[in-house]
Amino acid sequence: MACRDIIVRVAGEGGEGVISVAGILTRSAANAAWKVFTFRSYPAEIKGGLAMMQVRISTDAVQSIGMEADILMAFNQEAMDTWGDRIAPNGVVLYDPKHCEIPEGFSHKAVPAPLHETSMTVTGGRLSKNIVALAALTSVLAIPPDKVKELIRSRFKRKGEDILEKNMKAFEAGLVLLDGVPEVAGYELEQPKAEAERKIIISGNQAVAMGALAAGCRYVAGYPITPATPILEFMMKYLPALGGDVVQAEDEIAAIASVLGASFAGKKAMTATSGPGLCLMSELIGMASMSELPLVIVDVQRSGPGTGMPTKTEQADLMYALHGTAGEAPRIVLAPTSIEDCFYQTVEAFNLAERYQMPVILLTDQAMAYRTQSVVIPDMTHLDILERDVAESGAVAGYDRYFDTKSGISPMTIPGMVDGMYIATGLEHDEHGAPNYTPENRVRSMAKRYRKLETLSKELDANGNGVYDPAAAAKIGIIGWGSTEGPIKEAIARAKEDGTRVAHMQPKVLMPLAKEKMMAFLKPLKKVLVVEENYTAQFSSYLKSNFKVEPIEVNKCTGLPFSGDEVFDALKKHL
Amino acid sequence: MACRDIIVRVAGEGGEGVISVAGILTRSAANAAWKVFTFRSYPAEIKGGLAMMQVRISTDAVQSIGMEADILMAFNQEAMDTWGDRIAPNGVVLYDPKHCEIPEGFSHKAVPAPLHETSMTVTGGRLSKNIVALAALTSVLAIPPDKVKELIRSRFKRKGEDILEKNMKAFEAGLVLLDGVPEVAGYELEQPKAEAERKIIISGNQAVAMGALAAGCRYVAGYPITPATPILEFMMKYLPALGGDVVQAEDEIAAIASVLGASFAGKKAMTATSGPGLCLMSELIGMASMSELPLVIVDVQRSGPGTGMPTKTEQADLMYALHGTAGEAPRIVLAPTSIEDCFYQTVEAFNLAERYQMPVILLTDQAMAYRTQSVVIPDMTHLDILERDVAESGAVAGYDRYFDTKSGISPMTIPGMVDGMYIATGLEHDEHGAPNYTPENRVRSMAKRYRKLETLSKELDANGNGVYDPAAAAKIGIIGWGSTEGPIKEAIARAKEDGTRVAHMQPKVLMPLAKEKMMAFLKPLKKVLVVEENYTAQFSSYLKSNFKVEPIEVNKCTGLPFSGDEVFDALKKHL
Amino acid sequence: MTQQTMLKPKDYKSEITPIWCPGCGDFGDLAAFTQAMAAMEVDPKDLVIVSGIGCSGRFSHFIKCYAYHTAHGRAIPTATGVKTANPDLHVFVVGGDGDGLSIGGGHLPHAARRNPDITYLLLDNGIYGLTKGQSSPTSPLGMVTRTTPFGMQDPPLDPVLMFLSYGFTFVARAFSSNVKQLAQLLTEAVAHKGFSIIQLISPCPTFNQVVTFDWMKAHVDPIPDDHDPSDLDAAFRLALDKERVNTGIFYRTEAPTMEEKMAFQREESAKREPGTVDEIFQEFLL
Amino acid sequence: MTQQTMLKPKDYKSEITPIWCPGCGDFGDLAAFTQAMAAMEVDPKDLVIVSGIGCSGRFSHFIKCYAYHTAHGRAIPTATGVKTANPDLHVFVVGGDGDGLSIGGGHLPHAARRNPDITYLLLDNGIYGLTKGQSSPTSPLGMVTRTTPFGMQDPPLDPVLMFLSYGFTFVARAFSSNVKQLAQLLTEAVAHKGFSIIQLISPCPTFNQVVTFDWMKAHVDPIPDDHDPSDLDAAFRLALDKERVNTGIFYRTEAPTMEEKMAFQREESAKREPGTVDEIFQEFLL
Ligand SMILES: Cc1ncc(C[n+]2csc(CCOP(=O)(O)OP(=O)(O)O)c2C)c(N)n1
Ligand SMILES: Cc1ncc(C[n+]2csc(CCOP(=O)(O)OP(=O)(O)O)c2C)c(N)n1
Ligand code: SF4
Ligand code: SF4
Ligand SMILES: [Mg+2]
Ligand SMILES: [Mg+2]
Repeated sequence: MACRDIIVRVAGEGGEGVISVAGILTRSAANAAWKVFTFRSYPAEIKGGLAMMQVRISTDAVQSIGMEADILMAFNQEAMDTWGDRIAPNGVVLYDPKHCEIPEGFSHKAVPAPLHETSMTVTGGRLSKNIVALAALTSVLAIPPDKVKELIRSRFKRKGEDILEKNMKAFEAGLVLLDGVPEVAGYELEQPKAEAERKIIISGNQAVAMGALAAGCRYVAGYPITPATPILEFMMKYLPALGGDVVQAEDEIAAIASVLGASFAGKKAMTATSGPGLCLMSELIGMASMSELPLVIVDVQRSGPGTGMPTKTEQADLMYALHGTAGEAPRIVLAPTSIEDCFYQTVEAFNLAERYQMPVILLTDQAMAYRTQSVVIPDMTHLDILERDVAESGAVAGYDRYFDTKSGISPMTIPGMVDGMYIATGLEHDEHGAPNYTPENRVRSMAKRYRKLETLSKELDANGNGVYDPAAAAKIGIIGWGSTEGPIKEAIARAKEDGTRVAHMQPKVLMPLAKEKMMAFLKPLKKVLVVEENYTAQFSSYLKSNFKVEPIEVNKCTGLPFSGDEVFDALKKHL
Repeated sequence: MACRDIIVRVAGEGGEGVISVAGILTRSAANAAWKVFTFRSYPAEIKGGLAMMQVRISTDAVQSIGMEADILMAFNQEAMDTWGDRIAPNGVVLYDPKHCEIPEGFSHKAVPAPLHETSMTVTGGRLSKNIVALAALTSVLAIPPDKVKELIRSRFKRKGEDILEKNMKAFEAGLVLLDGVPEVAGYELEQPKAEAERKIIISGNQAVAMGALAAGCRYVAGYPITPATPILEFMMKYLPALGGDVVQAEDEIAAIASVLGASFAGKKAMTATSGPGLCLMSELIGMASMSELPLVIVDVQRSGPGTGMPTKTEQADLMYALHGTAGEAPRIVLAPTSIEDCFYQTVEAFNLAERYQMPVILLTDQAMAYRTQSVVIPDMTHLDILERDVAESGAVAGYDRYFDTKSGISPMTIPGMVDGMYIATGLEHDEHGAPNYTPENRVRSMAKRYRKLETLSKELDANGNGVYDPAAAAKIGIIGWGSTEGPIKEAIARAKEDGTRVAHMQPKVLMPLAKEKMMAFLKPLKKVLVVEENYTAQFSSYLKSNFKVEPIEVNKCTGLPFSGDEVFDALKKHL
Repeated sequence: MTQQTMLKPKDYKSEITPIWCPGCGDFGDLAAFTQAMAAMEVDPKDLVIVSGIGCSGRFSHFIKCYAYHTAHGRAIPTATGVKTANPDLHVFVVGGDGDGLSIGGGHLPHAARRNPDITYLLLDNGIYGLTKGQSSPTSPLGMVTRTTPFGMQDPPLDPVLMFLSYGFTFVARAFSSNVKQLAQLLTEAVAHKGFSIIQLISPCPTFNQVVTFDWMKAHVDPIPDDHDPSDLDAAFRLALDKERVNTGIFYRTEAPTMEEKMAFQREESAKREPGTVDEIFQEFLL
Repeated sequence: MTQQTMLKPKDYKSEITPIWCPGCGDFGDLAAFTQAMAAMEVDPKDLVIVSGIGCSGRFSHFIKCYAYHTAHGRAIPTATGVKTANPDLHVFVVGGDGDGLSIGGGHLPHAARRNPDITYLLLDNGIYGLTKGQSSPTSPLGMVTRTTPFGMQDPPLDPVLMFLSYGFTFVARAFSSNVKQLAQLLTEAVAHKGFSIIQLISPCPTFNQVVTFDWMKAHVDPIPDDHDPSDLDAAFRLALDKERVNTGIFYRTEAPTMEEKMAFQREESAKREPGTVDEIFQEFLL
């Protein structure tokens, strides 16, 4: 019987090509219409050290990292020692006997795969051993070899005919390496249905960057920081060709300052960072909110606090996103829930920033930012792109920038417009922008700025952005935010198979909340689980301060994302 | 009949000496055992502009700013126009007819007080008109003139005999200026009981600085920022003589960094700032929490967000104090409730920082920081001062800095100790301090660091620091934090006069909470009001996320502190 | 210039009255600025002044322009964003010695490297004015301030020397009382293609009793006529000679502006990378 | 020195294995550092190394000492606090070019003014190593990095020139491959009373293919013997002459250290102000 869902881990010394093996495997499988979901683990060393990349390949939709590996390809002893005990009951270890021994009493199937030796024999060098491994996996999984060869060819063609040929030989040898070995039988993947839509394979970071470009972002400034750097690098490459500009700033303060300057001057502008950088942006988030400038900040969350674990994931910046600046500064907080959603919520972030003239913080996380997945190509012609509400030039004589309105939103001007001059200041100010500290002006201004959030909250009640699924009047529900959507959905699907309906809420706008919608969701439920990747149950406590609810808190703070199984196990206890 | 409680406002051009008038009045009254409570309003101009200082003088204890003035001394028209409509029903305006006219139909008593003219006549110049005003007030209030003269003498003696003599003449003339005017009768203050304790008159900022010195703080770094600058200035003057060091840093990041360096090297160290500066400290708060270094940060809250209203008060940094750094970083948050308490909570801040090895944020506010009040001299011999729990030198071979304990607290070493070497890092680390990103270490470390807060929370349940007064099983209660204690107590006292008991909770440790104690307080109450000087009801929402409670939210965000009357009015609606 | 009639200096004043103390040096700077704007016929609609926090930071409020009054120390990166977003604007930065050399000092070397076409007026009064008299990085040795009760212990920074070492393309010093020289200098600074930076000594009669107008008048001198502003070595020599307080242009050179470098990158990117988002998607096709 | 036996260079190595790439220039710095420590018989218990974030920032982990591995760019102010709190400690700062010249660059001029007795090793590889190859403020013009796909557009900063303009009292440059010269320079830096700052060029073979070991070897030269390090003008001239990469001491002078200035303030304060908290209360008596 063929498999419908398999987890493959490839581990070895960084630089030996383990990441390419898994990368090419992912791409080939996705090419042949399988669903894929990747995950990487980073070595402590700058170069070298133990690297691991995992691919989950499935005939059906796949939404989480999964738990234990069905197949571990271990290039060396460290790989075996570190990952050898995280194998599924029915799993198998393929190991290179040249660099790796199987410990006595090892409780899983283990099959020697002489990668080194094969590479030496076929190509005269050891450099192709990763291609041998790739081929071995290709045959074990029954992925069409042609798809794989195509990718190898395109990857190596720049390196010259000689190298390409050697690798093709290595591949052929690898394909038959494990022929007839009984332990590797049964891992053939069932063919998925062919897909109509054309897909791209991208990471969460790339999806965010593409979303920004699609939304019309034309200025980006940032300072390198793991795991947000790829967004800056992507922009450096692609944005100038679209007529935009990208600046590597001297630090995160300069980055956000210049983004605000560009926004003031009329550009849609963004910065991307992670925890330590977000901290440094804190003061200017207040400035932006006070002076009502559109601003998009992407926070790719990593494990904190402090420098923390830069290459590990976490959902622990929520409270900081909600409250992170001194005083009371309205802002919008969005949390995309999947790689595809990273694209769409980034577009939404720009729309909301321009519309509500305040900072929009987009919370992604390391795991979602770095893994890749295949995604249907967004249809640019059907994308809603909002432009800034600009006061009409000419009609603006006596213009008041902060004119108080019912929605709280005041039309802006941009430098260069006749008679649109005003002061953008972080001081409390009157409708024109001039400093004013009277109690009356203060109360009016605070109310005006916060009224914008009320306006948006009402809109969200009408067209809530997110999942609010009562599951046919289920009595138990799961609430999550951000990238936990996948594992939660998997857990709910498993419960359904077992005959239990579970409601699901995964709001994508975390500030403001769609209060009515959420109230309606919570009301019929006897029990709710709030699932998050942090220690202090931040979203749960945020919910408690907003609704009468006593959630069962399900938390993980290991630096790794939830798998569907983990969420299901937590759920099971309360069914 | 003599008065027991009077509010006097003195207003005029900054630089004309209006602040001295009110200052000397305050000091003289306090000297003669009256209770005093001051408040200042700052002009927008750097120099000059409308200045106002208010003194509330009372025969009994006085705890809040009060509402309307019983006496307004207006030096000029702007003073009249700005403050003329905030007069108590029975109040009187004294105005200098040279610079001020009373508008037609003005509904209060108004008495001309020819300050300018008198000064010119008696001294030949206008510079002494403030002394004339001071004298007039002295006689109207029936404050013993000798107390006042003493202070005038000590203030002017440095300026030379001539000037001193002129001012003494002006004073004598002012004493009789309003003799026999019927409108100013009835404002004589009733004599208070003489006091046994010796008192000092200090501001909240001075109380904090003195508390730090008393606690053994020997390193201070800061960057000037209104309204926290006076703490730095105080330290610059006094700390070096006590063998400590003070650094004006290049910015707030450098300030907190150097404070952490000093703490690492074994000194009790502190920085003081306000909103914008606190924002800049955010990253290193995480570093401190992660590397478990003792740290005291004073945040003198001002109106935000952004630059906001630097000279106005607010209690809106609570959420930022609780959550202000990316990731999850345990910290302690304290909120002193009065000027006297500023002293004691600062001592407590150092004790807790040293004991729990984490950042302690002390939240005061502009109003409390700048007003002055008379305070019983702290008894240094009865002060509990905690010293750092230092691992014993010699016994520390194989020392693990982050050794996991039941309380979460690990004994520290300090540089210079033999065999106590370790790494203080912002990276996640093992017990020695070496970077370690394994899930097991991560979970253990997070739990260890947070366990310290649980330890403290239990201690607080036992000896709760703050007010937890059930008021003989009252059914309604008021909850406040920080400087609202005074007005809340006044309101509760008024309710008591009217025959209603009102419970009162004013915790001084806001993170962690004394959970059991608070639960016990909340349980019998049918209604609770949460009173705070902010827009979004931060403490209320914090309570909601911790307890099943639905507070009635009483908020003020005008930039001015609550008066007892305002709190009482809010309370009345719910009695 | 879309305005029909020529604007006079006073037409550049906004409706907000300066909050500065009587006699503040900043008034001279304001006067020179409006004169220069009028002389160059700058259209207020195209004028952006980004200012930091301080007495000097209020400058932008008092001019008829698009004013951006940002956080303490962040005017330079803010202005960089403004200029990049719209190179047609006239962008100025105004701020104090604390704003520019203390909290904001880290941004200077990077402004020099990028060289956007911006003019920066660093209003140096050797003190923190707005916060009422603490020491600044240019407070003279020994000066007693609210934070140096025993006299300033650390030597002051030398802004011009620092600017030269950063590689700024236009470096000057001026004195607020010499309004005419300053107005002239401003027109040259604006005419300069690239970042022009001016240490503009503007005494604070309220809090600085050491570097006063009188002291300045006794020590100030124009840069000698024979100084060649294109000679970097000479500029350094002049800056190192601290006998007198020289005013004028120390150094001026040509280098690619940020706007030019951005345009170059757009061209390069356009040569190699897709020109639409749809085409970018194609690059990531399975 | 409380240790009974003399320590060898290797005795200064901690138990943590460097995570650096094979061939990283930082290894040379580590070797020279341990040699200098052994030569000066520094007791590890009195040794504090404060480091920032970067490959170079891990330096402190690999030495037997009290290590303080702070946030990115904040090593200098942290070390200032350490030294002030306990002047008896040997305090070093180690960090990268990004750490020290980009995000942390604003702290440098103020360290120069204060002049604490600290030695700063700025490990300059012209790249952001730890984040895997973005441009840094010392990346050469034209260099392609992950954030400069079209080549670096902005000219690099000249650290030595900047250090001189800030008024540092000991300014040097060195090259990681010349371990012997470096160890010697380190002993001189430590012997110097005041802040000693060293631009320590330490190539990154992984991400910087422009300023490589080979390039350095072809361009590096010791400072000519006839250079007088007490002559500031000469130091500037030497720094401005960019034909060769000179290594050695550019400038060295005497000035009061932060610790001395602090001691002076304690004395002055003690003369005028109360010496106990109780006495301070008395000053505020009614
Ligand atoms: C982050 C932050 N820290 C501190 C302050 C307080 N502050 C306002 S202005 C200023 C310094 C003013 O000095 P300077 O820049 O020289 O300007 P001047 O007032 O002398 O013109 C300071 C420290 C602030 N607004 N923000
Ligand atoms: C506030 C903050 N921003 C960004 C980062 C990410 N970061 C880590 S190291 C580094 C730069 C490293 O370059 P450099 O200082 O030159 O050190 P090197 O690795 O080259 O030795 C950056 C940007 C961070 N840790 N903290
Ligand atoms: S304090 Fe000084 S700088 Fe500020 S306005 Fe007054 S004179 Fe000018
Ligand atoms: S990346 Fe470069 S600097 Fe970092 S360890 Fe490797 S070689 Fe050294
Ligand atoms: Mg100044
Ligand atoms: Mg580097």
